[in-house]
Formats: sequence, C-alpha cells, structure tokens
Amino acid sequence: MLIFEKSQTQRQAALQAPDIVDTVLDIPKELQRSSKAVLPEASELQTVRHYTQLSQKNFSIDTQFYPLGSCTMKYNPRGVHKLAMMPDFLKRHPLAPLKQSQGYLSCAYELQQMLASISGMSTVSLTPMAGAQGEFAGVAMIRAYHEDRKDNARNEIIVPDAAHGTNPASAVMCGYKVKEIPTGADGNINLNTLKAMVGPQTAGIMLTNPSTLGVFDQNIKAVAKIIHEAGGLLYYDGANLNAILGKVRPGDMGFDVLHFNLHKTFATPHGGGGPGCGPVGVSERLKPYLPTPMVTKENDSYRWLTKKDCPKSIGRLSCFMGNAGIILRAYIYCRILGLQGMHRAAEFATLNANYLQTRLQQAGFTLAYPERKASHEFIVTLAKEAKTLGVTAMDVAKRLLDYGVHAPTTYFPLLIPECLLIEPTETEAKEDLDYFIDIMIEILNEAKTNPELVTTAPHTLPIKRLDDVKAARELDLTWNFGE
Amino acid sequence: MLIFEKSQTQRQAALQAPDIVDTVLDIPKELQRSSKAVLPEASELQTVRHYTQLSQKNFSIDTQFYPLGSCTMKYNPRGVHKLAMMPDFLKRHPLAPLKQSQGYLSCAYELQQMLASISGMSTVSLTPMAGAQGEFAGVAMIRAYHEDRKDNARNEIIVPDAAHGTNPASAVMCGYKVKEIPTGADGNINLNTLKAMVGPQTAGIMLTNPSTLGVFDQNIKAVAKIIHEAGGLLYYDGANLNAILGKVRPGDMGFDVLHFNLHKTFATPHGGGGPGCGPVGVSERLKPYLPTPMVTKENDSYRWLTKKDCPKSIGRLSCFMGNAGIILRAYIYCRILGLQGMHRAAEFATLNANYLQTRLQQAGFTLAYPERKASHEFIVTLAKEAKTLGVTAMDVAKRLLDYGVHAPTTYFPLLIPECLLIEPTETEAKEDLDYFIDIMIEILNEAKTNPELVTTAPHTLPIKRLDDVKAARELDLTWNFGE
Amino acid sequence: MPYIPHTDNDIKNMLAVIGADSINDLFNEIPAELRIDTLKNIPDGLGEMQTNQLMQEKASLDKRGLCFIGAGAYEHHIPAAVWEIAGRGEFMTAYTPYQAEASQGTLQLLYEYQTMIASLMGMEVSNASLYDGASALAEAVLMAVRANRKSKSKRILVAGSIHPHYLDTANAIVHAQGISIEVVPFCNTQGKVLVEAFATYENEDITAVVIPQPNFFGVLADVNQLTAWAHQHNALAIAVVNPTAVALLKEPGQWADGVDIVCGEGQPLGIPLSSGGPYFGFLCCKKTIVRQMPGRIIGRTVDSEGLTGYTLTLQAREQHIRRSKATSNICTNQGLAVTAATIYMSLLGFEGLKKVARACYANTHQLAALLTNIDGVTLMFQGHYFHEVLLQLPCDIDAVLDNLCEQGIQGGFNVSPYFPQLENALLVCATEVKTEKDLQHFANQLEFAIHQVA
Amino acid sequence: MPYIPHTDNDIKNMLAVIGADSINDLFNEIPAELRIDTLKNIPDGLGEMQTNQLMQEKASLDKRGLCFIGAGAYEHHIPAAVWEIAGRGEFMTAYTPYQAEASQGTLQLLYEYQTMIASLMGMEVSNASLYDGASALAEAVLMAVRANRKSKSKRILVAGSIHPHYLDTANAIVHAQGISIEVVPFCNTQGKVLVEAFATYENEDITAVVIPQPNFFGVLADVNQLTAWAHQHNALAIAVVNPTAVALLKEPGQWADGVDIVCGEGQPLGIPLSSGGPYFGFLCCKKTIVRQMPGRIIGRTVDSEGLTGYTLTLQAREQHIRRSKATSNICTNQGLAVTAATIYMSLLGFEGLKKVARACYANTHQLAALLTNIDGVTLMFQGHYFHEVLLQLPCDIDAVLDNLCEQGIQGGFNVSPYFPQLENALLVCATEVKTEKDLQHFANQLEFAIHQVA
Ligand SMILES: Cc1ncc(COP(=O)(O)O)c(C=O)c1O
Ligand SMILES: Cc1ncc(COP(=O)(O)O)c(C=O)c1O
Repeated sequence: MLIFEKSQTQRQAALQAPDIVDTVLDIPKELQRSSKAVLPEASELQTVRHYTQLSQKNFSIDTQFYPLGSCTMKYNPRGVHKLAMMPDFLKRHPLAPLKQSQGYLSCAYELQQMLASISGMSTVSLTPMAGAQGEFAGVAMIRAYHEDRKDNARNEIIVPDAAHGTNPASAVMCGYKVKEIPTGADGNINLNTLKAMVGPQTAGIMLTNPSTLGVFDQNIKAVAKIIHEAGGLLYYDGANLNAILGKVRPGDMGFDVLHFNLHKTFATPHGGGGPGCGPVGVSERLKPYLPTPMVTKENDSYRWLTKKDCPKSIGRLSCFMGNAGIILRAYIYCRILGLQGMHRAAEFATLNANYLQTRLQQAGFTLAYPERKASHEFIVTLAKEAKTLGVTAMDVAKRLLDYGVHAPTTYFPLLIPECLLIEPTETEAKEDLDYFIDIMIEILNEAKTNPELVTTAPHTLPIKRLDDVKAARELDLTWNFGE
Repeated sequence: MLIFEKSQTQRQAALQAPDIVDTVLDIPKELQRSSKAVLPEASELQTVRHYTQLSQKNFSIDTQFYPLGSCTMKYNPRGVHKLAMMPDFLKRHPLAPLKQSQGYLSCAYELQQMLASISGMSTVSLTPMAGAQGEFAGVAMIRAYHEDRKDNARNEIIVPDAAHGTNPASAVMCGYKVKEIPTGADGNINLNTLKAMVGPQTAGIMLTNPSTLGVFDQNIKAVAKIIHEAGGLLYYDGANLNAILGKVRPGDMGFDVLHFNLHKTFATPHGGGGPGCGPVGVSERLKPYLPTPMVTKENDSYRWLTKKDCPKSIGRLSCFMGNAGIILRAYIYCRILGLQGMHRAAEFATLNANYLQTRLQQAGFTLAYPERKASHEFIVTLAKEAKTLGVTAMDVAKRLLDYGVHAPTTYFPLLIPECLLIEPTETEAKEDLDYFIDIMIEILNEAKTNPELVTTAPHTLPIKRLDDVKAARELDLTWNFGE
Repeated sequence: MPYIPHTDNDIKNMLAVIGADSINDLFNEIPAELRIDTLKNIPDGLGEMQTNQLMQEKASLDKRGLCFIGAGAYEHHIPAAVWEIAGRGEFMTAYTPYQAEASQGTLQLLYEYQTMIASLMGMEVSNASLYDGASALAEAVLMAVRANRKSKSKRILVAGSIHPHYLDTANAIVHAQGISIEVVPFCNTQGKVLVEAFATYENEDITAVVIPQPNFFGVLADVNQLTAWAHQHNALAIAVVNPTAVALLKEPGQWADGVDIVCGEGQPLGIPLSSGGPYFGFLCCKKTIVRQMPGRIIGRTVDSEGLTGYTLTLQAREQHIRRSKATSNICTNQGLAVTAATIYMSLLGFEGLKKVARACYANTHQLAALLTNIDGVTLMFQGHYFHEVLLQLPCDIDAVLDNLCEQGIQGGFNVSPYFPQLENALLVCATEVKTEKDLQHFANQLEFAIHQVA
Repeated sequence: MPYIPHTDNDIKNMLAVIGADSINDLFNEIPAELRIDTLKNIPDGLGEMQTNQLMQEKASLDKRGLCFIGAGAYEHHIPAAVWEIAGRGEFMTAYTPYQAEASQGTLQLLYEYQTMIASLMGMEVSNASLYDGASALAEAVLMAVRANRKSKSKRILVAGSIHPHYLDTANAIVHAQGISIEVVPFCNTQGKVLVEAFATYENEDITAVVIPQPNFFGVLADVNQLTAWAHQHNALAIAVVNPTAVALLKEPGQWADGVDIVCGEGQPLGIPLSSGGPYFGFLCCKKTIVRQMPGRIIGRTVDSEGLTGYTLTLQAREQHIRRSKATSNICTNQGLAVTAATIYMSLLGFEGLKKVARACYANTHQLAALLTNIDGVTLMFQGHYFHEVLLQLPCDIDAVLDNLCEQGIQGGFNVSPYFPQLENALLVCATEVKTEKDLQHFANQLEFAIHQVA
C-alpha cells in the first residue's frame, strides 16, 4: 500500500511543524498557491512504520551478499557513517566563514592529497558528484586543453565497446563524437585497430583498466603511446580502481585524467542509487582546467580555490562544492585503511574474484576470458545454457534472489552475450563465496531438471517477476489521487 | 545460523580492538586466564549482517500493530530517542562532579515533580529500574513504615487474583505472605470479601486501577477506607496509568504509594524486554522511606539526596541511580506531550479500546465484562470457541501473526479462561484497528470452516509453532562449541 | 585486518584452488614495470577509536554559531525519524534498484517521492533525482533544447536574478553542446526581472526561458507574466523554485498556462546543510516531454500474478541502454537524500510544509524589520520577498561578517562580489529554527559590528 | 495532535460505533468526585524543534572533561555498529519475546548472548539479564539461599573490598527475607580480603561467600583460595567480576573447583556511561542449580517441522507463571543493553576483548606510575591491581577534585567517605580510550591541583 492510501485528510505528525503565530502573508494573490499538494497525511508512527516496512523489502549489503559487478558493493563501515553524521559537520553551512570551516576543509584537502598519490596524478578536485560527472569534467578538461592550444579540429573520443554507458554519454555531453573500438578476443584493445582509428580528429580515449571485462589490459603503455602520438589524451574511468589500489597507478600507465568513484573504491554507501562522488585527478598539463572549488593550504590554514584563482577552470559543477558528506566519508575511510589497508583492499578483492572464477569454472560455468586472471571481477557467460536449456542470464539472476543473494550485473558489458559480471569484493568471507558457488551449481541443476523453476523466478520475494514492458508502455509514474 | 557457526578461528573485526604495545602483564599465573572464551570470530560485515538479518525476524511497534494488553505498546518517538542519545548525555559518568551534571540532574528533578503531580503523590524517587523493582520498593516502604511504628504483627499483603505476577512475587521478596482476593463478577473487588480478609495482620493491598481486567474499580474509595481502617496501606501498580493520565490520580483514590512504568505510560522503548524504569511515588507519610538517590534543588542548583539525607530510606536499589537514560527519555516525552498531550493520551487510548471492544462484540466475540466500559484495554474470552471449535486463544494469537499483527496478551489475567487482553493504545489509527477487526473476523471464520489452519498457525513466519515442552525438558541454553 | 574476513587458512585454501603461490601472483598480468610497492603520503591506518578522536578534533574546528546564511542552502528542523529511517542499512547500503524484485522498498519509495514532488510543483511527472539544484538546471536546459522542436537556436534566456552559482554551473555543463545562455538583467530597484526586460528578444528564436522564484535575493517576480511571455514566443518555460516556498507560492504548474519544466534544490526537504552536499536536484515536467527527461524514473506495473510492483522504466532514455544517445550521462543519483526527503514530506505533510514556509516568511520579515531599525541599514529592494532578504549596510560587508563571526554569528552572505552594482549588499535569511531571541541577538550584534567597522 | 492519528471524522465515527456522545463519556465509570480536569506543574507541550533546543541546552551543562573515574562504570570505546544495529526499530520497539515465532531475532540473539557470557565466565548457563551489577548480586544471594540446601543459616559473607553500593543494594533487597549479609574486613595494607580473615567463621553455617575480582579498589585477591574455603565449608561461592577483566583474569568457573554463581555489571561490554544506566546485570551459574535462576532464560528447540527455533524456557520459575513462588519478581529486564553487548562481543571477539583488557591494564599502570611521581602521592596498597588503582594524596580529595574539574578533568572518585580508615584516598582508572597525552595531562594537572590545595 502506498503511504497516500494510508492518509486521512487532517491527519498529521503535528510535532514536526512549527507553531504559527498568525502573521500577515503580504504576497499578491496571483503569486500565492491556492491548491493543495498531494503529500501524505499520516501520523508519525504511520510514517515510521511504513518506511521501516518498505526498507525490509530491499536487498542490501547489510543484509545480503551483493556481488554486483562494476559496482564494488563492499561493506560500508558504520563507524565512518556515524562520524560523518556528527552534528558539527551536518550543521556547517556551505558558505560558512573560513574561520569556522577549517575542520571540514582540512579533511577535503588531505583527501585531495591522498587521491593524487593513489592515482599518480598531480592534482585532484573533489567537486564532481558521481562517476558520470567526473567523466564529464574529465572530458571537458580534455576539450579545454585542446581549445586552449587552439587545437580545434579534434572532435572525436574513442570508447571501447566494453565501456560503461556513461563514457560515451559523457563524451557527447562535451560535444564530442564517439568512436567505438571493439575489444580483442583476449580482452585487450587491439593495437592495430586502434592505430587505424586515431588521427588529427582524435581528442582522446576513455578507458577502464582493469576493464569492465574484469581483465587488465597489458598493452596499456602502447595504447597510451598511440594516443599521445596522435595528439590525444587518455581518460581513466576509475570505477574499477578497487582492483589496483596500491598496485599500479593510472598516472604511471600514461593516463592524463581520471575520476574516482568514492562510492565504490572508498566504500561510501550507495544509498539505493546515490549519492556518490566522483573526484577527478589530472596530470600537470590539465591542472589549470580542474573544476572549482578546490581546497588549498596556505600558512597552515585552508581556503577555497575558485574561478578567480583558476581562470582556465572548466568551472563549477554544482551550487556548492559537491557531495561534501561523501567526501568526508571517503576521507575517514582512507584514514582507517591507511597505506596497508589500501594494498589489502586490492589484494583481497582480487583473491576473492579469482577464487570465485576458478571454482565456477570448475563447476562447469563458461568464463568469458578463461585464459585470463580475474581482476576484482570477472564474467560468466550463459550463452550455452540459454541455447540448450532456455535459461537466460536474467533467469539465473532472478533465481539467485530466491536464495537470498543479490544477482550479479547482467547483460553488461554488452559485447558478452548472456553475461553475469561478478564482483565479490574484499569484505566477503570465503563461506559466503562458497555459498554462492553452491547455489550457482544448484541453479544449473534446476535449469537442467526443472527449467521452469528458474525461468519463472523469483518465487520467495514479496512479488514475482515484474512486467517491464507494461511499465514502459502504460506509463504510471505518479499516484493518481482519484484512485 | 548462529553467529558462532559463521565464525572462523583468527577472524576478527580488527578495527575495534586497541593496539597493544607489548607491556608486561604482572599478574600471578594462578590469577590469569588460560582458556579461550567462545566469543564470535567474525568480520565487522558479518556481525552487521547477522544482527541486521536477525532484527528482521522480530515483530515490533515500528513494523507491526502490537496490541499487547497491559504492555502499552505505543509509538516510541524517534525524536526522544535521538535526544537521549546525545553524546554529552551518553558520556556522563554516573559519579561525575555535580558541577558537570546540572543538565541531567535538572531533567531528573523536573521529572520527579511532574510524576508527583500526575499521580497526586507528595514525592517521587526515580531509581527503581522496572515496574517490578518499583513494586519491591513500594512494599518495602510499607514494611519500613509499619516497622518504624513498631507495628510488627502485620505480615500479609492482599493481592487480587487478577493482579500481575510481579505483585505477589514482590510482596514475597519483602517478606510478606500473600493473600489472594477473588474478583467479583462485575470486575470490581467485592467489599464484603475484602472486609472479611483484613485485620491486624494486614500490611496492605496491591491494586491496579483500572485493573488488568480493563475496568475501573468504582469502589476504590471504599476499598481504601477498609484497608486504612484496618491499619494497612494501599499500593498502586501503575502499569495501567496510561488509561487515566490527567483524568484521575491514584493519590486521590486513596493510594499511599505507587510505581510508574516509564516504558509503558511514558513511551520509552521496550527494547525486546527492557530496559524499563519504575519510579515510585508516595504520600507524605511514606516519604522518609523512599529509595535513594533522589535529586533535590537547592539555591538553583541540583544535588543528590543519599542515605545521609534520608536515614530512614529503604536504601539503594542499584549501583548508581537506576536507568538514567530511560528517565531522560520519559522527561523529554513529558515535555513534548505537555499538559494537553497527557490528557489526550488517556482519552485516545480509551477511545481506541472502546471502539475495538464494541466492534469485536458486534462481530460475535465474547467480552469478559460486556457490561463495562473498557479502560485502555479489555478482554475477549474464547472459552466458547475453544469448546465448540477446538480453537484456543493461543491458536488465534498465532494465527494473527500470519496476518502481520502481533498477538494480544494471552492467558492473562489467569481468572479469565482462554482470554485475549487487548490494548491498542492511542497512537494507532482507526484503519489499523479496522484491519485488526477484519482479521479477527476472518480468523473466526477460519476456525469454523478450517480449524486446522488456525490450530497449526503460524504459517508465514520464519518458523512454525515451537515445541516449548522440548525446550524445557531437554534444556539447551548455550551453544555447544563441539557442534 | 580491518574489514577483511580472511584467515590464514582461508588464504591458503583459496590460493590452492586458484593454483597461485601468493596473492601477489594474482597481479602478474600487470606489466612488471608498472607495478608499485607502496604509495606516498598515505598515513598508517587508524583504529575506529583513534579515528573517533581525530574526527572529533576536526569537527570541533567547525563549531558553528547562529547561522543567518541562506543563499541556496537552508537550515530547517529535520525530524529525527527522517535519518533514523533513511539511515537503515537496507536503504543506505543498497545499490540502484536494478533487480526490481529485490528492491521494492526503494522503488516504491521513489514512486511515492515522484508523486509528492510532482504534486507539490503542480506538474505531471518527476524523475527520481539529479545531483543538486544547480546541475538540475543544466539538465533542464539540455532537456528543453531536446524538447522544443520548434526552436533551432539553442538560445536560453536566464533571469539575471538567479543564484550566480546556478548560472556558472549551467554554463559549465551545457556550453560544449553549442547552447548559449543569455542573462536578462534584473531591475536594480526591484531586484527582479521585469517582463519589459524581455523586449529586446521580441522577435528572436528563443528555446527556453529560465525563471527563478523566489530569486537569489529572495524577491518574488511576476512569474505568470514571464511564463506567458515564454510561451507566446514558442520558448519553453523552466521554473527554478525552492520546494518549501512552493507550499505557499503558486506552484509552477499554475504559472500562466503552466511551465514546461521545473527544477530546483531539494535540500530544504529534510537534508542537513552538511557543507553543501549531498543534496539532490529535483526535476518535473509535463508528461508530453517525459521521454526527454534525464535520470531514473520509476513506474508502477504488475508482476506475473497481477500484483502491483514498481520498477525502473523508460530506461531507453538512459546511458546504460542508449549510451551516446542517452538524454544524459547521469547514472548514480542522490537516492538516499531523496529517501530522506520522502520521509520528511510524509512527516510534514502539506499543512506542515506550509507552516514551515510561513514561519520562514515571518522570521525573515521580522529580522528585516529589526535590522533596518539599525542606523544605515536599509532594504536593497522594494517589493515582495520570501525567506531571504537583501540589505544594504553602511560599511564593508566582509569586515562586518568577520566581526560577527567572532561573536558566534554567521551573519549572512556577501553578495557584492557577484553583483558589483549592489554595494555593501548582505543577504540574510531566518528560517523557522530561529527564535525571537536569536533574531534580537543578531540585531544587537550587527549594530555593534557596524559601529566597530564603520 | 502529537503522536495521535485521529481525525475529527475518525473520532465522530468511533464514538458513534461505541454509542457515546463524547470521549469524556468513556470515563463515566470513574466516580465523579475522583475525576480531575487538569494537572498542576505540567508545562505546555513542545514541538520536536523546541525540544531539541531545550535538550541541547541541558546537555551543554553536562559538558564533560577527561574522565578518570571508574568505580563501577567504565568508559570504553564502543564500535559505531553496536548501537546503529541495536537501535533498529525491530530490536528497540519490540516487547519481551512472548510470541516466540514473531520474535526469533531477539530470541536467537539472547541465546547467543547466553553462550557468550557463560563461556566468558567459564560457567555452564546464563540468564538473559538482570537490572544491573548491584541488583544482580542481590539476586545471586537470594539464589544461593534457595540453592544451598545444606545450609539453613541464610548467612552470607561478603568481602569488605566489594563496591560499597553493591553492598547497600544487596542489603536493601535481601534483608526482608531474613538473610544476613556479613562483611569480612579487608587487609588495610593489601586492600583485599585474605583467606585468614575467614578464620572466625571456621565452624559456622555459612550459606554463601561473595568474592569480587577485581575488587572495588582494583585489587586482585586470591580467588582460588577464597573459593576453596567456601566450598570446604559447604558454602556456595558467588563471584562478582568485571567482564572485560575476565578476558585476562582467570574465569570464575576455574577458580579452585569453580564458583557456583557469577554475577556482575555488563556495562563495560558496549554500554555507554549515560549517568549510570541503563546497564545490565549478568548472572551465570552451574547447570545443577539453573532452576533457582531468576529472570528470563532462552532455550533452543524445534518447530513443528523440526526447524531450529528459540523460545523463553523454564518459565515455571518466573512470576508470570509462579507468582508468589517465583524465583524473583523480575519481569522487564535490560534486553536492549544485552542486545548491544552481544553485538559488542561479536565485534571484539575474545582476542579483541583481551586487547581491551590489556590496554586498560597498561594505561592504569602507566597512570599510577606518572601520578606516584608527584610529591606526596603514593599507592594506597601493595599488590596486584587491574584497571583501577587507589592512591593516597597528601591533601583533601574533594578540594583536589574540584580544582581538577575547573581544568576539565574528572579526576577520580573520593573513596574516603566510604572507608574512613583510608585517608585522602582517590580511586582512579584509565581505560583504553586514554592516550599517553591524556595521562600526562592528568598528571600535570594533578600536581598543580595538589600544590594549590595543599
Ligand atoms: C565502469 C563504470 N564507469 C562509470 C560509472 C558511472 O559512475 P556513477 O554511477 O558514479 O556516475 C560506473 C557506475 O556504475 C561504472 O561501473
Ligand atoms: C500490570 C502490571 N504490573 C506490573 C508489571 C511489571 O512491570 P515491569 O515489567 O516493568 O517490571 C507489568 C508489566 O508487564 C504489568 O503489566
């Protein structure tokens, strides 16, 4: 039932609204509201109960194994959350005087420094509010760089077919044409194909490494050389940084600019779809273009760098300085992990992924890249099962839900048919991986002996499989008060 | 699965233990521990996930209607909880200097004053840690009073058959014999029976009014007169105070001493079994015997009253001053309700109970006291259904769980066969009461058409009906590490 | 190992299964010359206890005083239940609801949110959030360019009285796509854009007009006339509004014949100030152009047995399906902030929200009365304002603010650097959380500060 | 109406169903002369926002400094996850798990708790909590009287080195049942009860002996000998211990041939100081006497299909079944505190708890070293102590504490009023939360304070 269906005219959580002394509202009639809005009319208990009950209908890290590839669903430390929610942080106005802001600013500054070190970049701006905005900022800086040099003919960004959808979309938002490059059979970019694609029109390339195929492109230095020699720049999509924390740095691979996903690598909670945070780091030559504001340290005190300090900046991407609360969480997380912890994150994420990959292969599943080591994630393709048993990746995904495990990412990357992109992360215990393997084997059995059980899954959740076609065709996007 | 079954030797949430510089532990060998204790060996995520999942297996106010009679399961305001959890309150050491304690002490003092006013008593001590300890304190004061007057022959406490089990148990803990008085057919105490019972051996009587039968004893003044004339005192069990807040005061009824259940009337959370808090209030003559410590105000500052100030006190009932955090919550709740809110609590608790009582009666259920108005609760007896349909109060209770409603109190008070004691409280909306009525009717139908459905309930919970006999016979009270 | 559950035994067994000698071997596909052994400038890890101590020190440096700053972010009372519920693990640690059947909590909540915010704005549909108010404006502009088939110019007129950071953000995000944002000057005595100011564009091809209400100065403009002007000239009308204010002010769906797109900052709906984020941007529009909407949208549908359920819909607009042809690159949005806002709106209800708006209105007007009693302090503009007001002081604003800061007061926002024509201009705001005593205290301290500085 | 959902319509309809004219009519069975219209001294209600303001003021009056007080309540690091999970509505707003099938969360947790605490104490069984440590001792004494069938005397010997409040509490609670608690004096140089002190009771009928470890002064006694003495004399042995300390100190189940009952304060296991409560008392015993146990006990069983489940068991001991013959009157216990303690123990594990104990031990010993460097400050007792230590100062303790308080230090607990034979005696404690800097700062300030006062 919707909260509106529990509402009654006149009902309210009276405690939460201020008392109103009857003051005159001296606003012209034609600027005043005359109709009611459909907000709930509920008691405080009804609201608490309704949303508590709703929450229980979610899978989440706190309740389930959630091996959603590319999303790095690892433990979101409660200690970090609690500290970031301290009243002094929550009550700080974004435009508060610097004198009363040194605590927050110092955290942001230190995080900038740490992220620069982790990525092998010169400078970091924290302001982008998610990975996609980081990508936008990065490509916008590439554009600003070329424009600054009057190198105006460059109008293409190269993007692998395996790339996340945000990459081409971000490139287009920056006014570029997108050229897609296919992935080689080994999961690497084919250098000859790449050579044939680049030219004076090449503004740059967007890459993830390890890629969303779960493999590390060994030719990355050669790729960088080809792009740089063609006059382009390299953008690094940092969504997979968890795989290589402290092992290899995008800057050393030859990248000029990258974004981080603080809500992945740095364990800030995903919140059912956000907020995230997508800081960007750049090499020296892109530094002038970084988005503002940033934090600088002068004589032991911190202040904002704004467009005035950075005249070539691509500008401002939000009203204030991005998702400050997420920045704070990432800072705290980094201080907890420390140097050793960062190494460990990559190591155990990789250990878990390779263990799972090997065990699933042994159990008869087909790997997309059987010859390759997994990075922090890997791909199983169910193309064979779809053909022979009529059970698709989607079916297996839904059936996993019945066993109390969130499904891996399905049908991404697009180039692998019927794929499951599986990322266990470093915070899951071996027993949980073993349980996942057991149920994958069980589902494979079911697919052979009782395929309908799988193709009609889920069976144990509050609802059965949803009709997405109806959802798109008969659009129902708001509750109709008449009902 | 138990958390122990998820444990692995060596595993730990490493972040939570302090670093240990290897200091000498200069303790004689024979005083040192040599064996391990079976505590979990789990990661932080495992712990968070395990206990989050467990929590979801509970019914609670925040998730279900919970009309558990005598327990006053009303909304536990989140705002109150959050304020009571402010770090400055949580970090205050119970023995902190008075100068750094005026905040907490002022709250406790003001609550003492408010509770005195609400109950019509002279003075209140907040220290008892639950209703039962309040009862103990109250009866102990009655005893101290008689002893102080050298009235030493009084060795009996009268308790109605409808009384809560804590009443006779508390009387016994104070060294008294318990004499049970049966309830009259109208739900009141029979005055003639009472007259016949009292005498020079009577130390006092323990009563709830409205009683746990859900009715107000109209003869209460006459009862008081009989007891007082016999030289006894009257103890008021305040568990049902929510029914009469601001309507009638135990002091005015003639009671000499009472306890409050802050975790009932004053909406502090029940916590799955506690903590509660059971302050005691007394009339002038029992004041010297109140348990310590209490708070007093002198020259605008607050200090503790201890045994030194109160030489006749029955003494101390806890190491410090009782459940301070609960006292704080009750204080905040009182300030939020204010005068009008207290009246309203009683009014709407009573309205809800009477509405439910009438509707259930109309639906064919048998009331224990059909001639009486309900107080904040009332009793349905299923004796007829048990006989004719073979469906007991327990069965109906279990079946209610299937419909997502917590069962009312069953088989209490003991004198009503197959009873359900139903207390909806003031914070439930009419729709939720109507839903309860609908499913009660539905269950009655089921009992007629498909009794097995009811007698084998619950069906939709994580487990089916539990074997309590086995639990008591084959005691399994701790996990056996060998398993 | 913090957060890592592996025992030595686990590691040994797992490596054996993989057939690797060590964890480091797992990285051997990375070219050796790229591999590093350590990172610079990363301090050693801290236990949770030490981290608490560290962060308490940091937080104590941000000890705030009484805050009278608004300028895009507003201090409102947030019911405790809001974040106690939003912070539940099941909401906070879930991902975007890709597996609908395992995400009905978040999905139903978002559907409820869409209903609430669309209704509040008087619009037909809403998405499930954008990053913040300023970037929402950028998306609204891009959306208008896609939606207005009648216009080819990609010229967007923006009222010059809009928050200057919104203007900067929109510019930064849209300019690479050949869109030009042109600023329509506001009237220097009334502090708002008059319809007369549009006269110069009378015969031009304009794609959309952006109308803030209240505007950056808190001033109310003639939004009906401005909307009408836009529609008369085949331009779409984009409203930028404060959701609290809209409880009292005419909803954009009712401005003239109704605006086409509404966007704004969701922060006032239960989101703490927290240094500027995470907040969320809201975006509503007419149903006719919903296919041009950026971001996630939740739809109601049924399951295979006909039971009601909720799911992500119109995904063909989004980057993960449509890639370079998507309506936006946005992927992760501000889900948890929206979760909080939904609970906030449920607790306040429309009547409650109206009361909040009225209290803000009353407090700011009372504050203005108190402050303009001070010698030399005047209202910068004539006309109606809502819960923010621009004052002119007889002296330098920064010096005054500095002085107030020492007294524990964050005395407003200095507007002059953004609008040099507005000299010594201080923007102040008093929401419902301010008491009479607070207002009086501010007035006293401001008088004192001006004395000291002037 | 705060917290009340009724609309005017609801009220009208409900009254009509009942057949009453007004809500007031529902109270008409209450004799008119008893009914009141109002209450005195109850202020008007406050909104949540004003309540926040009020309580923030109150809390600010309790601003604490560095705290070196122990004396029964200890400041430990509490992992954030503890209360984030314990505070979930499903744990916090449930009642005692009477309906087992709808309470498996709480029940399984309590079963886990029983396992943990029993194992930590080296005992076979545990109940699900009592109110606090002091009242748990009272219950342990009552239990011993019931359990020791060999003894008729109801005489209980208690080491005089026990927390004086425990002694008071036990006395207050048990004396009406004809039980006499007799104090065995401690040695004034060693600060503990020596087995020699029991010589006077050699031929008496003693029901039980109560042995604290560490005792009120932090001192470690020869618990093996004391336990052996008790058993040799047909008395039960009751241990009163600190659960953190027991991670390093021999568990009571291993004292000599094992004590019969263990009780103590659970607060150190993840419960905040919070002015003294809610904490919880733990109580463990040998299986042979479990039927004399007071309070709730959870047992593991199966459901009708053989699935494992948990339920309240041995209820025939309890007041709601057995009424005047119950083992205790306790009903509501301290469930939520136990919930927190269970999560705490799960996060720390045994190794973690040992580290906490070691850090406390190390810090207090270092503090003692620093403080006894100050002129005139000495250790009151020779011998081993754990994480509390009694100092003798060269001047009045109250004056020193007052001075320290001004410096933001809560410098310990003045013991002399309780033990006049111990002059100028200050009990101090430094748990794992104290840093080197904190200890040094305390030492400096104490030296300064003594100078000022002496
Ligand atoms: C590989 C990759 N790139 C980019 C993104 C976009 O990041 P965000 O969702 O934070 O905008 C994602 C997130 O799903 C991703 O997995
Ligand atoms: C009528 C009555 N009296 C006394 C009590 C005992 O109160 P407590 O559980 O707080 O000890 C209760 C609680 O259930 C009760 O309902």
